Amino acid sequence: MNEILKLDNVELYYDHVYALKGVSVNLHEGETVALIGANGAGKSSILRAITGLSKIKSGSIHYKGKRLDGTLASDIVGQGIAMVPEGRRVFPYMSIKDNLLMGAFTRSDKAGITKTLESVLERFPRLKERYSQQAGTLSGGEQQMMVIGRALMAAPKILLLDEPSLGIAPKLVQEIARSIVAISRDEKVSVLLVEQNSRMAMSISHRTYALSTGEIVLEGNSKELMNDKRIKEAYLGGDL
Amino acid sequence: MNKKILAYVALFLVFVYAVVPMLINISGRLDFYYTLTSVALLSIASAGVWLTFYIGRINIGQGAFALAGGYVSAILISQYGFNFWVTLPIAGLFCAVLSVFIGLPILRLRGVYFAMVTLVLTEVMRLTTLALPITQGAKGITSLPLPSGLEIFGLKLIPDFSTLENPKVGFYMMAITLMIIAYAVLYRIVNSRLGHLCRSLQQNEELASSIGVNTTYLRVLTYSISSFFGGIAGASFVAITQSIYPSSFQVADSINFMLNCFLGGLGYVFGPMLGTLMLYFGWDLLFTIGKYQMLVYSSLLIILMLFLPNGVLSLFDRKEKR
Amino acid sequence: MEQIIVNGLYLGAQYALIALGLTLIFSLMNVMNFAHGQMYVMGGFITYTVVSQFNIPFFIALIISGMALAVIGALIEKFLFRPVIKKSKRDESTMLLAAGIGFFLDSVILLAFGEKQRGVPKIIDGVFNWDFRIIMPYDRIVIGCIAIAMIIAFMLLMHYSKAGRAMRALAQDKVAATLMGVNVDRYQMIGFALGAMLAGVVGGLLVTITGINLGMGGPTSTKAFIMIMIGGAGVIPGAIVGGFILGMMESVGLSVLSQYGDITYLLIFASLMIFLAIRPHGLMGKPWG
Amino acid sequence: DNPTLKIGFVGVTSGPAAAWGISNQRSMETRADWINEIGGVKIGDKTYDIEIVAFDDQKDPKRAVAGMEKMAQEGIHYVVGPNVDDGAAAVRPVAEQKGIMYFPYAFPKSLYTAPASNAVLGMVANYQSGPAIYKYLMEHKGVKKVAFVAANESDPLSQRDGGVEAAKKLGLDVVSSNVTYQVDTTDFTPVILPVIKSRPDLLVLSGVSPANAPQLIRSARELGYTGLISTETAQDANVLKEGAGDLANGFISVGGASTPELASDTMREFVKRYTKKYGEYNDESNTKVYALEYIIATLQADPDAIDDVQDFQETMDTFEAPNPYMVGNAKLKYVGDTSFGQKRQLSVPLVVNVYKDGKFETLFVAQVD
Amino acid sequence: MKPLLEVRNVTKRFGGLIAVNDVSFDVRKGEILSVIGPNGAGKSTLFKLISSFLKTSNGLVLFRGEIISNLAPHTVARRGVVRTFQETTIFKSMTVRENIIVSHHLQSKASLLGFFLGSRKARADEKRFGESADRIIGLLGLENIANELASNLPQGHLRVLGMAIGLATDPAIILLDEPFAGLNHDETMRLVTLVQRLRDEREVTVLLVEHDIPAVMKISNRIVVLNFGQKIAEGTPQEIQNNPGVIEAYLGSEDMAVGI
Ligand SMILES: Nc1ncnc2c1ncn2[C@@H]1O[C@H](COP(=O)(O)OP(=O)(O)OP(=O)(O)O)[C@@H](O)[C@H]1O
Ligand SMILES: Nc1ncnc2c1ncn2[C@@H]1O[C@H](COP(=O)(O)OP(=O)(O)OP(=O)(O)O)[C@@H](O)[C@H]1O
Ligand SMILES: CC(C)C[C@H](N)C(=O)O
Ligand SMILES: [Mg+2]
Ligand SMILES: [Mg+2]
Repeated sequence: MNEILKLDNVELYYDHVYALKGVSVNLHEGETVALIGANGAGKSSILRAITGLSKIKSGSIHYKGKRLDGTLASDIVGQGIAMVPEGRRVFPYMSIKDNLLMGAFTRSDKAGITKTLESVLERFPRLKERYSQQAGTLSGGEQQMMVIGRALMAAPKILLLDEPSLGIAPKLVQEIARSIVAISRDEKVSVLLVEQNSRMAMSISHRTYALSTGEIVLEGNSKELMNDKRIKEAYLGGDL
Repeated sequence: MNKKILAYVALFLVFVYAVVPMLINISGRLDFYYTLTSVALLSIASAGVWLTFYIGRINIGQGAFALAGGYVSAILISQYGFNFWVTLPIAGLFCAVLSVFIGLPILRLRGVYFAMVTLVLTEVMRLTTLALPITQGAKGITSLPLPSGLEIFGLKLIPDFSTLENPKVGFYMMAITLMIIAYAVLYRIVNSRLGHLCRSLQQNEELASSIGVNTTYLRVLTYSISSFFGGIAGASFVAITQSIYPSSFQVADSINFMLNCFLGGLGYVFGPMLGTLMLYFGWDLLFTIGKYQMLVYSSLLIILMLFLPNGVLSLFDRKEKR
Repeated sequence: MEQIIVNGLYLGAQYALIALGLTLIFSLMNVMNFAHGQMYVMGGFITYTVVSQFNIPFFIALIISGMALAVIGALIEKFLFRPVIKKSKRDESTMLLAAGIGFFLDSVILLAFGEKQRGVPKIIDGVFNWDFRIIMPYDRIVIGCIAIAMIIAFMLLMHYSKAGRAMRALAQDKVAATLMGVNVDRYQMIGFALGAMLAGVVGGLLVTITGINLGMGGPTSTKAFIMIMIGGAGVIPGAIVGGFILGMMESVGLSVLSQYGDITYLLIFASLMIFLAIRPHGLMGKPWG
Repeated sequence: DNPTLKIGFVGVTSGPAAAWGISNQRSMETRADWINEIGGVKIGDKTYDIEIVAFDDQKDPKRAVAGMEKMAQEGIHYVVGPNVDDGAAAVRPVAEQKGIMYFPYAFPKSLYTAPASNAVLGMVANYQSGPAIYKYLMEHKGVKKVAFVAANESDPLSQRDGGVEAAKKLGLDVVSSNVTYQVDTTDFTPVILPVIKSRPDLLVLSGVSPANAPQLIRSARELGYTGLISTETAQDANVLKEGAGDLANGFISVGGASTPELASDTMREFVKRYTKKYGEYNDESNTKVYALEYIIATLQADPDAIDDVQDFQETMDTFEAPNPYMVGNAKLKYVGDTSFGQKRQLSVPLVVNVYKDGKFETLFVAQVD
Repeated sequence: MKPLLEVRNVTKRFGGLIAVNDVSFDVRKGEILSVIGPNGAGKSTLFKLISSFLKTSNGLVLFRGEIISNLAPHTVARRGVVRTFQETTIFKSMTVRENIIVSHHLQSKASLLGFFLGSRKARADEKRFGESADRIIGLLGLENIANELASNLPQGHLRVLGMAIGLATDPAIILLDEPFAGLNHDETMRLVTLVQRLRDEREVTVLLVEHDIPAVMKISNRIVVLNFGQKIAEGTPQEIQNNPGVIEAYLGSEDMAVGI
């Protein structure tokens, strides 16, 4: 498998808060990778660094072998990296349709956009039912589906998901997990998944990185790590 | 209060009561008495605006209360023969009470909505004074006497201003004293529990009410204190100009009061005082450059904003924090 | 009655156009642009100068003043508002900047165009008169129609063009918009320029009817603020509705209350305050004002 | 290298009413430059250059006081302005205390009536010109019904009240006097509509600003009003031309000595110099050029008054000099006995004009006493 | 024993939408009661109705036998019913300690004027609040960040701070809206223990909305389930977990093995 994204020794800080202290992560084509870790560990910061929302202080990020850090945030999605941000961030006063079309903002192939739109609506039929409804009035789960669809509209090579299960009812969490698996399989997209729901994240990913206070503390095959004692205790909870 | 603050206060008092008059006399710039008097009075009104900022409301309506206060004083003096010094607190109280009625409905508004309603309020007040018979409408109230003396139990507290050799000095002393009282009150408010509650209101009204703060009461209370300041400032100007018209305080004044707060800095109690000094005095000083006065004045304002968007007092921030 | 409605409509159309630019800027950058009225005045004077001094046809002058204001707007955004917004702790701080710019433009206008009221000749002569029930000069009809056409064009632009969609998205969530590939800085500049351009064009349009003078800036801003408050701050249809409502209110209010004279405006303003006390976010405002 | 004589101006030269103050300031500066160019002015046995010290009060009475203080600080005893009622009232205490004579363009009688002593009205008040105009129009045009409209601000409203009173006294039927407008109105049709409906023969625009006049005229005419329109304030012909075009024909207003049949060579020279200096003339300056002329002429008559306004006041009672701006043997002198009980007004010729195709023509001339 | 809080036939309509539909249940003193249900079921709305942030369209809420629905929110808080928010809400530009101190408002004995003048009572109050704040900080383990600005805190700490603010009001019953959202398992369990301790040590009754089912099952004495605004079940965690209706509407199949 080809390496598509590579973070090397990335450091990042906000004002005076150190968020990432030398993080190295890589992602291969077609792979799903989970990032887990406590609150404030720096998971979101990794995604922000990749998408250029936060400038990194040192280290490098390479995408398809080319240097990515330093690129303007608004240019990154056009290169094939789409993100579903923390807290969903729908455009509340726009219709589902316009929200989805915003996802394809950097594309100009009309026919291609129409095709992607159709496939997204097919994947999430609920969105089709409420096509012209204002996004702000959707339920949390519907919004989550919509923003995933919105990210797909960019026809990305890499999909970055930040806590898609936050505040979502268990049943819907399962649905979303299924969608993620299906997307990575059907669209040949690499997925970087940040989750508090570590059990879900690890069960649908190939590899997992565990993060603690801005550093990677563990990494490995998800199946194997799920049985790792340390992971079990810290992130999964022994029993249930 | 710790020693350092006390020392600063003492220094300030000496400066405004003794050093400034001395400097004025030495330099012979007697016109500065009036300029500084204006600054002091306007900064009282601005202090009120600042207080409403402190509960998270942009107030562009202080001119309305200054006008109302001015008229209360003028009417009491001219039609009922009151002593000016008695009308001063009455004017403040009148505005405070008035602001309760106005504030109850409009303080529910936030952000630009509150700002705009208060902007309209200034105009409403002007039109009201223009329409009411008691304010004598368009004719205004003119030829008011200078403030007479004030005695309590035979103790002469304030001399009759018409007997003063230079009433301007008297007005300066009055304005400075009022300003010091106003800012002392403001400082106390901000640094007491009331201030903490105001800040809680500014940051999150819903949360404030969920911890049991009566937000409506607190908002109205602060607004009426703010309006009290406005009324006092308005009434004081009446004493100086010995006249009042519906246009004595207008929208432009309300906007200036707000700008004073911004310029000094919304995060600093003494911000509005400094802001007023700079904006008002600045204009006066620039008068010598004639028709380019406005151009230079506004350019300076813009440049100041570019470098110190959080107010002039933010200049001293860095030193204090890490 | 017909006359009153037609007056209200005409007035509303011109108001709505003024408010549109203001609300666009507000929604994109959360800036209460106190200098909007001055931009409007600037547009009027530019049109006047181009028409009267250089004898260039009115419609070309209109385009020139629109372009000029767009450039001025873009520069103001880039070199003044952008750095200040980045550095300031509270959104409202831009109000002082906006006011400063307003003063600055005022003084530039005074120095460049003088203190006098200016006007350009009527573009069309004659008065439409339907049996004295509706009297409307033709030039007003034309200007009113142009205004309405521009409002419609603007709405279409915002709704169906990519740039329009980007600006709407930007207004709702800047981070999300960035993630969609919208260059926030560039589109805020475009938005500001567009808002300024609208102000400039209205100024140019009205110089044929009401003329222009340097004092109109401040009051125009204030009025525009009132309109976007009625409709709901930062909501584009709200600005249009607000404009028409204020136009109607003035027209109806002035007719119905004319015998009460001095207090007509007092009542208009007071009812505005009451309206807002009842509807704290205007007619269609979002609670994010 | 003459010593300079400083004359002050405190008025509004920015904002909506800037036109009023600017026409004052510019006429003063034009005249001062002219005097200096020809070697100054001889007062007593000294020859002075004139320097104009101008202060923009932004139409704010509080600022006006500051301006007056500045003038006192500069040692100035003669100040032109302020332009509005509230400013003129607010500066009174300073002026009287600091010994400054000031020449407001505001009409409240209390400013000029004793015990007020230091203000001198710089133009003809509407309660003086109004009756003359109405009377003339009654007699010559058969006017019977009159309507008033005014901006909802102090000055215009006071003038309207004065006008209404005068009209009633003359036996005119006042059919509408309640309609007011905000100065920032952009469309006057709704304002004018109810006024027109009352079918007056004469529509008086009380205290109208030069900016609003053309729009009001235009709206009235476009609504089909065919009667007369007049005002008692000075206007600018070019502004009327641009703003209302032919619709302004027949509009009656008050001016200084603007019309060709009255203007002297000095006036023509003044207009030429003004135009050269500022690119464009303003007809309001016809009235406003007088204040400086009066100050200088009075000082010439009594050189001691240069730093003693007491002397000035005494001289005012008897002062008389030829009027350089008007043909014939018009005189500069102080009037106001009838209106104020003391001579506290400049005798400016009351020239009633009619606007016609971009120019003013004289309708009639009168004098105030 | 009389219930502490009674929700009686409460209904809330937003225009045509019925967000809460005729819901009734009791909360007993000293228990932890969870309200669960799909997104948009009306849980948060219900909390707002109880804390009087919204007015009911129908029905009553009683606390200690007295009606508290449709009063002013601060009055309800004064009676001892305090709510934290779904979105973490804190006073952003105050430090953690200031946040907690200011939230002692209800316990103050001095008047605002007293505080302004610095009366003895007021000074006593200040002292008491400071001590109490320190106790709460100790209880919740916030010592290290007590002087941090709240806006600099990560999510997890914000949640705890939110709870500390609630505690500072010394409530009889505290309403927690998704207190565990965005926390990982470890942190969740720490908070679970904390909430249980609060109940035991401070005798605070807890009403909780949460989607983290393991946590809910662990912490709750009883559970109420809402769906489309209506109560569809009520019972012990055991009963709820096996209720087919609840599984169908909310829990879904436990099977997460979607395969990779
Ligand atoms: N804008 C910001 N300003 C200052 N500090 C920040 C900012 N954003 C994040 N931080 C800090 O950076 C650190 C890492 O934050 P990050 O959001 O990456 O954590 P996370 O692992 O995503 O946590 P969570 O699970 O809460 O989302 C935290 O300590 C946080 O407080
Ligand atoms: N102010 C409001 N106006 C209109 N509808 C509203 C309002 N507040 C809530 N709703 C609607 O009421 C319903 C219930 O909302 P509520 O927030 O109570 O759900 P919830 O159970 O807390 O969901 P979640 O688990 O996603 O937080 C939703 O359909 C919501 O859209
Ligand atoms: C009476 C006023 C309308 C005159 C005006 N103040 C002027 O300066 O000309
Ligand atoms: Mg995160
Ligand atoms: Mg909820």
